[in-house]
Amino acid sequence: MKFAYFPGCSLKGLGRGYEESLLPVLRHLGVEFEELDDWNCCGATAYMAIDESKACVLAARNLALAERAGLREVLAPCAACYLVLNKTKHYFHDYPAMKLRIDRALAAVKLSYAGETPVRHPLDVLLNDVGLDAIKQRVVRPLKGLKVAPYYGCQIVRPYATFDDQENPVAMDLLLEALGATVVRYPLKTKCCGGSLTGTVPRAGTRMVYILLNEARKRGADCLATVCPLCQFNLDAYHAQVESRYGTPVLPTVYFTQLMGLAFGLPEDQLGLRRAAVRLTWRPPDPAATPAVAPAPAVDAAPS
Amino acid sequence: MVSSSTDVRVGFYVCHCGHNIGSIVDCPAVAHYVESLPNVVVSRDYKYMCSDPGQELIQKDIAEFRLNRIVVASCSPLLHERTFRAAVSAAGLNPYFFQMVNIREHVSWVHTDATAATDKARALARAAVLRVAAHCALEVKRVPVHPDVLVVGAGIAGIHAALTLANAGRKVFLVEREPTIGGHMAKFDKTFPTLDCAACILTPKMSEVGTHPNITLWTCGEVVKLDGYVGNFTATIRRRPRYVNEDLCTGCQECIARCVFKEAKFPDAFNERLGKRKPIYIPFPQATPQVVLIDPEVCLNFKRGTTTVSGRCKRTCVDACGERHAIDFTQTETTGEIKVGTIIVATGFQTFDVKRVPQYGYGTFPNVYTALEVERLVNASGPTAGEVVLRDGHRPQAIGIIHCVGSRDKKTNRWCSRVCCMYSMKLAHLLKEHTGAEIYNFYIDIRAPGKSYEEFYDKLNEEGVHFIRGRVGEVTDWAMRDEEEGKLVIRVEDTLAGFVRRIPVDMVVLSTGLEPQADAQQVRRLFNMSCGSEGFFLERHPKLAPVNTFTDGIFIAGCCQGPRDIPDTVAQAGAAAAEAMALIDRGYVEQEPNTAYIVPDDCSGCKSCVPLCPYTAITFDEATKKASINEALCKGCGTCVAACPSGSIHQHLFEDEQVFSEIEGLLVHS
Amino acid sequence: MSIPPATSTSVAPVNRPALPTSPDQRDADGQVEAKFTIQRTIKYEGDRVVGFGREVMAVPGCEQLEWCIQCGTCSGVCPLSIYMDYTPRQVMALTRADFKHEVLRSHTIWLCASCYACTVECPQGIRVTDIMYELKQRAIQEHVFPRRFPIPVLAHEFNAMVLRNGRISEVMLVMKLFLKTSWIAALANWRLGIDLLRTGRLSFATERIRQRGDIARMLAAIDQPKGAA
Amino acid sequence: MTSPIASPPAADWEPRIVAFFCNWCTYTAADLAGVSRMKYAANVRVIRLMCSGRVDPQFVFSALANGADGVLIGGCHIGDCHYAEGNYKTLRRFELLKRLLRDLGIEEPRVRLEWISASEGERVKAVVNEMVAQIRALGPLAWPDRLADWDREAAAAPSEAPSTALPVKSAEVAHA
Repeated sequence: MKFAYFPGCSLKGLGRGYEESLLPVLRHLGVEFEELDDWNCCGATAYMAIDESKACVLAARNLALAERAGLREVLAPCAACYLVLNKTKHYFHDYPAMKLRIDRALAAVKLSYAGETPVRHPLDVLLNDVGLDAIKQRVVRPLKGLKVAPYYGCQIVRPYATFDDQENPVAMDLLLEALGATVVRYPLKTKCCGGSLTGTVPRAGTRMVYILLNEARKRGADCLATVCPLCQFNLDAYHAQVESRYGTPVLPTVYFTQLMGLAFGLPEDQLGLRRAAVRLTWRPPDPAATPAVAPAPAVDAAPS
Repeated sequence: MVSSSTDVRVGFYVCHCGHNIGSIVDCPAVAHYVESLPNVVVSRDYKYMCSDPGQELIQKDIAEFRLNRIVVASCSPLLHERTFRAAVSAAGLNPYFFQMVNIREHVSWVHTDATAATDKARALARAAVLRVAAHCALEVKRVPVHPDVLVVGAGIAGIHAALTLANAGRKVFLVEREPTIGGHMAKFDKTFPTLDCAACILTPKMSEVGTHPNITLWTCGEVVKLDGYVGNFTATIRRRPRYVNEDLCTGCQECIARCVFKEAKFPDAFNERLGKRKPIYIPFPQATPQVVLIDPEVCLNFKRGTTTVSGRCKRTCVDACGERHAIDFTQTETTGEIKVGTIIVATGFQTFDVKRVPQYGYGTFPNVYTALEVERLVNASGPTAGEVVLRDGHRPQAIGIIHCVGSRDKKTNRWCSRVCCMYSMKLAHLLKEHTGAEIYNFYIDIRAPGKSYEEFYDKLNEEGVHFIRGRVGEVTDWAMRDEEEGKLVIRVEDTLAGFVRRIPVDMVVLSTGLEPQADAQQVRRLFNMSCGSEGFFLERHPKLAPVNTFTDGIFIAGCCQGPRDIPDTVAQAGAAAAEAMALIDRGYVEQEPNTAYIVPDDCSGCKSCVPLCPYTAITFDEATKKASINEALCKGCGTCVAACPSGSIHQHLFEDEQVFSEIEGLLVHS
Repeated sequence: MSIPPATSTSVAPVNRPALPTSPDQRDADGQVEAKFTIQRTIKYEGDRVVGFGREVMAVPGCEQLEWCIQCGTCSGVCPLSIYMDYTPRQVMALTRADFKHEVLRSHTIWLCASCYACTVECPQGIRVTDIMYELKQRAIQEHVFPRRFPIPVLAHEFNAMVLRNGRISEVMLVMKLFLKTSWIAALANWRLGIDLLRTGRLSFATERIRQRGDIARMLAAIDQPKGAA
Repeated sequence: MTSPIASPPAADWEPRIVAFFCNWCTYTAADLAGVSRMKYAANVRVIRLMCSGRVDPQFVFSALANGADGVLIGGCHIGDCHYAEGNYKTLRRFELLKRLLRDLGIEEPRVRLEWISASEGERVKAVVNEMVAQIRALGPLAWPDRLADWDREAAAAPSEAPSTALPVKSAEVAHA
């Protein structure tokens, strides 16, 4: 079965490192997918603020395209896209008036949506379709010694995720452990990163980023792992502001797929690690070589 | 049974029920309409038919107009059918020449369009008028009531009901699942609002149960089967082995001291697993019966699934018991049958499982406790002898008590558990007394509606306990400030102040709600009761029959019917005992004569009815090749009537002719 | 380590008088001067816009508001409630009680980051986030937000870009946002820009879909009967 | 006993549903709906029986033949029958009844079996409202008229057995 890969705007823009690492990892694990042809913006949170039915119509076009292409499931790596696509599906079923509007709008461009296609997140697919055993088998360079704070953010667990617990999701914890990393207990794992507030109300946004980074640092994490391009952007790119306002909790934030790529021994330059402002320089020890005596510093802070 | 369709004289009465019916249904119009129907001699509307003047109106008309059929359109027959049948009977008419029409619960209370409601009332009245013509005179059957009572569950409700009955001279069988009676109340330290010591007021009653000549107490027992009907139940009771002979054990507990386990090392359920016990133990010092028991899960003697002495077990308990020979490793499960006339179900509640609200950190943070754990923690006979020492060894300086955990929450239990506000305040008082700590109560609303409850709330305010109105968002261990380091932080909106607060504490108490026992559904089926949507047992009527169930002769008391505090539980247990006694003292029950019967001439002898009857009331006579029904066994469901291919089976009160008339009456266009 | 306490945002309150001045404002003699402004806080029935609450509760996703028991769970779990002029719970109460002007002028609706914590935790099943969206929509429709307030501007720019291209080019979006709200803020973020350039994430290329007309056609068709579009 | 039954004009047609509710669960649930002042469509008229097992298929046919547009049977949930297993018999019988009704061209939503316990007042409301909406969409059943038609045809063609004529004709009517 092939997935309809829905990258969303972020993975083609600020979240490029996510796509760059996700696609090789999926291929490496034999997950078949093709990019949804002529996909459009999912509607996203900003659109919801203007007109809910317009947002739903935008999302529904993508779902309709996937159905037309005969692809059974949509793969949405961006947490915001994941939420909006799922929300649209729920509204389509729960509210006849919304269904009517969606049907009407799609008919205007000769599309139709049956409301069946599941929308799934790569974390769900990797854990439940590929399975931890298959992932473990691919690990050639276990992430031994790397302490990771698993950061899920909001929108993949709330309010529509069905594959994990809303209060205490563990999918990424299990995945990281399978890669050989040490998972630190991170009570802020589902707290909000501030979303677009970093740009719109910077003081509120950067404070939230600071709290997330600082708590991870206090708990001894070497890095945070995320599943969402906006979370990664906020935690990574606003480092300078956080630093100037609160002090320096310098801590890299990587996509979970980048850590998978490292553990699978995929070529490093294909994993988009250089896209980060605060780069993860830690590398898994080569199991064949003797253990390194002096570990390199984990972090390469951005020059300022 | 003679159906006399000749000279049928119907009297019809439609009730306004004050405004309850009259405000939607045009009662005079209904009465006027019915007047035109065949056989109707009198048709009237009246404000309150169930009142004495209403009933007298019917009786007067029966005499004056020689009425021989009565129809009353008012409330549900489940409420007042009995009233009107008695009134009809008092006027000299057979009570079964009566039919009731439900135009309140099924019409005026559920419809808003007056025209449609009045139309429907007309149709229902017409159906009853047509039906009643086909009614027959029937005799009420009387069945004797067995004078013994079964009480299921020996918490405070079961104990009080059993003692009330026993003191009145009734024989009571009291069955309890646990090895001791006492239920949840035995675990409490003090009781609100009087702060009576729970043990001081409960244990005298417990020992009275243990020694009462009229009470047969079976602990470690469960009712597994129930047959029969009101007045004549047969209950099957299964008892788990205790491995100690109750008649021989004197409760000296020397065996416990001599057990090969020198230290108590197994979690103690009575102390909410905060303390430890040995494989041979007594749940708590005042346990009733004062008999030890052995836990086969951990006793070495039972290791490897054999009763031979294992390597390490020296059977020192047997030696300690000596001459008394009370310890018996060969005990097995036993079952027995008893006959009783009435049953009181008092199976209680379970507390909400706090693991279902992970945001409050139970299981993650050792210093988060359930309220029941704190009851044991402040109890002088508890695991810490009343010292409030946290799991991490510290003494708390600040304590947060979170109300409504697993109550008033659509995601878990949506009902208010009624007792949590008060017990939270009681625990706040006790914790303050024991520790002097700062105490914060986080509540949605304070519900203190009992006698002296509001005064208790005042007292707590006086003691300096903080009350913060707000449902807690989360309990975490991440610090924003130095004063929060190493503490549990409660994040909550102080809704009266209008802002969010973060409050660091050392200890969090979760005031768990009450919910139905895990096996409430099985118990309900066993006793043929109903459950409400929350899963608590359903009373027959919330106001007028609060301890009755839909099965005659079976009563409910205590928290199995819904959350309530001790005073209410005791009152309800007394009421259930009185209801049982009323049946016993009368000596008989009247049975609705709705049994099925066979007209032998029509029976083709096909036997299809025989296996249908769950009560084996139908037998087949091989000599005559006809089936017959034992009316004493028939419960009147009518399933065989509907199934008989030759139409030879009939049912009193639900004759085909009566139902067909009713159908026709409902549908004829007026 | 402790961090500075949360303070009010840089966004100026709208139509709400300033809070009492801080106690630091003393005169030369060190005497505390009663120099605060007072405001009327009583509400009259005429201040309500009767029917507003019902209107909101009629919108899909907002129906459960009528069940609110004012427990404050939404505020308790909201990561941004520390900055809000009205807590989410108060917004629920004000909405239900028809205090339309207060609600639509509140910062709260703009500070909601759509993390859905309130929606998931609400014991009454109220979808607080969806209600916040509805209130934002109404505020935009009625133009009751501060001039140059970035969030409605962002929403508007987002809207326009999707209509034109079908996709979002994030960099262009952020640039427009800064230009339309505050170019000083754009300058303040210069380091962010450099980082993005350095890491190859700053792209000025415009993402587009092929069937660009589709978006406009679909949006136009939403509220029109079949065939009219 | 015959009565002058004729379908009223279509303009003010209102669906009429006859309900057979068991005394212990569904009738009590309907009482609960009343006590809770839930509001539902006035098109349903309830006949109380002790158990849904008492519902003779003839009751259903009698209701339809007398002009009902639908029939609702309500009993305790499976496993909860006051008489232990009466509702199993109902269920078994209902399956046969459904087949017969299908052959007669009677649409499935018109005759419905529901398990509603004593505490499910809300469910009574939901089921009644849903059923009324469905039957309203289907339109009048007008069985009394059809039966009269069949009677006339049977009289005109005495050679044809009415038992076979019945289903064929009804199918045509249903598609008309």
